[in-house]
Amino acid sequence: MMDQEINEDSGGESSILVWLTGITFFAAMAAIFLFVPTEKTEGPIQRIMYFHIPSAWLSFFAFFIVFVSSILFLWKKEREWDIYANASAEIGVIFCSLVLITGPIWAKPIWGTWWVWDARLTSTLILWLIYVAYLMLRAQTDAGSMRARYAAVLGIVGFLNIPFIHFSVLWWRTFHPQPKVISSEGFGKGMDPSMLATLGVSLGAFTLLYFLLMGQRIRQEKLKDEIDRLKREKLFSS
Amino acid sequence: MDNFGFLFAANAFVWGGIIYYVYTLKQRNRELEKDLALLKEAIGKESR
Amino acid sequence: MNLYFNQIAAIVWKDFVTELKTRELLSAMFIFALLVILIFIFSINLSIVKASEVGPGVLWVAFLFAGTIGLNRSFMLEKENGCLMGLMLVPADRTTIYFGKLISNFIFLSIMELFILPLFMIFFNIEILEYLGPLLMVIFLGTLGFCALGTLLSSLSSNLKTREIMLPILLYPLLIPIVIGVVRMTGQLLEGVPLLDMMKWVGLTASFDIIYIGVSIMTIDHILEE
Amino acid sequence: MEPDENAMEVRHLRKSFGVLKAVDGIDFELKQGEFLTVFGPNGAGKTTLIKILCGLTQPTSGTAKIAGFDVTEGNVEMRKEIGVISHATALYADLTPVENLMFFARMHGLSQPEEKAMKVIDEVGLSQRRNDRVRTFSRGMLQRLSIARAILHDPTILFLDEPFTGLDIHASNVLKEHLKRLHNRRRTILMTTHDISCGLEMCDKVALQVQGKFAFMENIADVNRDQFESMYFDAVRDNQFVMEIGS
Repeated sequence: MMDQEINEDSGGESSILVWLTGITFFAAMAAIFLFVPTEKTEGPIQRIMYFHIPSAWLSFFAFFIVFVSSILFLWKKEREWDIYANASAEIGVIFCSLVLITGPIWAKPIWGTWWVWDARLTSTLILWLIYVAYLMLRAQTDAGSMRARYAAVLGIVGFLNIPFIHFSVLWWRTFHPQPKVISSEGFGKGMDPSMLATLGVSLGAFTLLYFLLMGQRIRQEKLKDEIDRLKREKLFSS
Repeated sequence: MDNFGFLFAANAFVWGGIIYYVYTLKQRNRELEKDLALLKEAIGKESR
Repeated sequence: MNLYFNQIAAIVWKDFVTELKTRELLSAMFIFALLVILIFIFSINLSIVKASEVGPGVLWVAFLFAGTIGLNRSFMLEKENGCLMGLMLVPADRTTIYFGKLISNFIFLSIMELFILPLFMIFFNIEILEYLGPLLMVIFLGTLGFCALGTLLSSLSSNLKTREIMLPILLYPLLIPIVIGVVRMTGQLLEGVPLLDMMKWVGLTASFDIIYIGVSIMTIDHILEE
Repeated sequence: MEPDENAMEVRHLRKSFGVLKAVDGIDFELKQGEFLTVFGPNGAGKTTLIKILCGLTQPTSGTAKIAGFDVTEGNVEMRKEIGVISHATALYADLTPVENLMFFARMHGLSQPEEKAMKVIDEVGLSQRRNDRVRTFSRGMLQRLSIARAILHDPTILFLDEPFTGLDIHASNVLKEHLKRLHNRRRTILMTTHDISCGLEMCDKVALQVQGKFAFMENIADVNRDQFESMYFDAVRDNQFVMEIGS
C-alpha cells in the first residue's frame, strides 16, 4: 500500500509541480535580469533582493510549518507529522542560510560593511541558530518516538521564541544610531509596479520550489521507512 | 555603482545552494531506490 | 492539592539534602562564575571602557554559564541509577517533577548569584547597594526565565548521549531575548534609571517567564516518557 | 479492587513507531496472586511490555488494565497499586537508605514516611547500614534496597525486569526469598528473566516472548521443562542470527 503511494508521488502530480516550478523560475529569472529596471541609487546589486526576500519568506514559512506539524505530532502521535516537521526544518535552514549569505553581499557595497547588528539581520541569525540546533538534536538521537517527541517540543518552543526575539532585538538597537534598514515600508515606498510584479513572480517561484522540495524529502523519509520495514520482514521470515 | 561582482557572487551562492541541495536529494533518492529494489529482489527470491 | 505541593516540596527537599552532603553544585557554580568574571576582566581594559557599561553583560554571562553547569548536574543526578524512572513511577503528576526541579534549580542559582553580587561590586567598582531592590527584581525575572526553559530543555537533553554539549546549543539561542532584556535593564539600573521607565523590558521578560512555564507544563508529559 | 477481578488484563497490545515493533499484539490476563515469568531473547520487547504496563510509555494500540485501571489514561491512581524493580535501582546515590525511602514515601503521599521507611529497611535486612550513603553499597545491597523501595507503599502488583542480572548467589537467594514471601502474600507478580531455573522455580505461568509476540504461554503445571528449555534456546539462537544480520 505504502509502495503504491510512493510510486504515485513520483508520477503525475509531482511532475506537473516540477514543470510549474521550472516555468515560474524561468519567468522570474527573465523578469529579474531582463524586464525589471535597474534601481537608481543602489545599482544592479539591488536585484539580489528578488532572491533575498523570497528566501526569507520561505524560511519563515518553513519554520511555521515545523511549528504546526510539531503541535499536530504531539497531539496525534503519527509519524507523518514528524516527517513533515523534519523535512520543513531542513529546507527552512537551507533558505535561512541563503538569506544570511545574500544579506551581507548586498550590505557590503550599499552599507559599506558586511554585517550590521541590525534588528532584522540579528533575528534571522538567531532563528538560524535555533533551527540548526533542532536539526542537530534530530541527528544526535536514534530514530524512534523519543526523537520525534523531543524534536516536536523544540519545534514548538523555538517558534514561540520568535516574537520575543523580534521585540528584544528591535528595542535593543533603538538605543544606537540606526543604519539604513531594509524595512518593508522603506523598500516599498520607492517601488515601481514592475519591481513589485517581479518580486511577486519570484515569491511564487520560491514557494513552488518549497513544495517541490518538501515532496521529495517526504518521499525520501517514507522510502527509508519502507526499506526498514522490508529489512525487518526479511530478517524475521528467515 | 559598479557592483556586478557582488550580484554575481550572490547569484552564485543562491543557485549553487539550491542546485547542490537538489543534487544531494537526487543522490539520496537514487541510493534509497536502489536499496529498495535490492531488498525486494531478495525477498522475491526467498518466497519462491 | 495538598499532596501536589507536598510532592514538589519532597523533590526540593531531596535536592537540598543531596547538596548539603556533597556540596558539589554550589561550589562548582560559584567558582565557575567567578572565573568567568575574572577572565572578562583580564580581556577588557577597565581604564578605557566604562565599568557600568560592560559590567552587566559580564555578570549575566557568568550567571548563564554557571547556571548551565547547575542544570546539567541537576539532571545528571536524576539519570544516575535511573532515578528519573523511579520518579515517574510514583503516583504524582509529571508537572510535579518539573516544578520540583525548577524550584530547586532556581534556589541554587539564586544563592550562587547572591554570593557573586558583592564580588561583582568590588571587582568592577560599581555601587549597587542603592539600586539593590530593583536589581534583585531583575535578577529574579532573569533567573526564573533561565530556569523555566533550562529545566525543560535539560530534562530533554539528559536523555541524549551528548548531553553536556547539546544543552547549551539548544538553550542559548532561545535565551537571547531574555539575556538582551536583563542586561539592558541591569545596565540602565546602574546608570540610575528607575525600573518604572523600563516597563516594556519588564513586560518582555515576565511574559517570557510565564509563556515558557506554561509551555513546559503542556509539553513535559511528552518529554518524561520512556 | 474486587477479589475476582483480573489483576492484569492485556488485549491486543501493540507498540510500534514507524516500522519498529517492540510489542506486536500481546494478549493475556493474570488473576490476583498469580506469578507470570516472561522469557525471551534480547530485543524481544520484554522491557517495553513492562514499561507499557506500568504506564511509563504509551501503547500504539490495544488496551491494558492494571488493577482495574486503564494504562492508556496515564492514571495516577494506578501507580499506587504497582511496584517496579528493574536493573536500574532508582536510588539516589548520595542519600542514605532512610532518606531515599522517606523521599519515595513522601512522593507516594504516605503518612509517617520515616516509620514506613525504617520498617521496610528492616524487612530487607539493611537496618545496620541505614545511615550510610547508598553510593557505598554493593550490587546485592542496592537490589535489596530497590526491593524496599518497590514495596514501600505495599503495592498489589509487582513488575520485575531482569532482577537477577548482576547479583551474586547470596543476593539472588535473598531476592528469591522475598519474591516467595510476596507471592505467598498474594501479590500479583510479572517477572522477566534470562535465568531458567530461577524463572521456572516460583511462577504459576510461563510465557516466551519473541519479536514482540507471546510465542508461548502456559500454566507451569502443563509445561515440560526440557521441552520449554530447548524452545527457549532455539528462540535465542534465531534471534542472535537475526541481530547479526541486522547490524
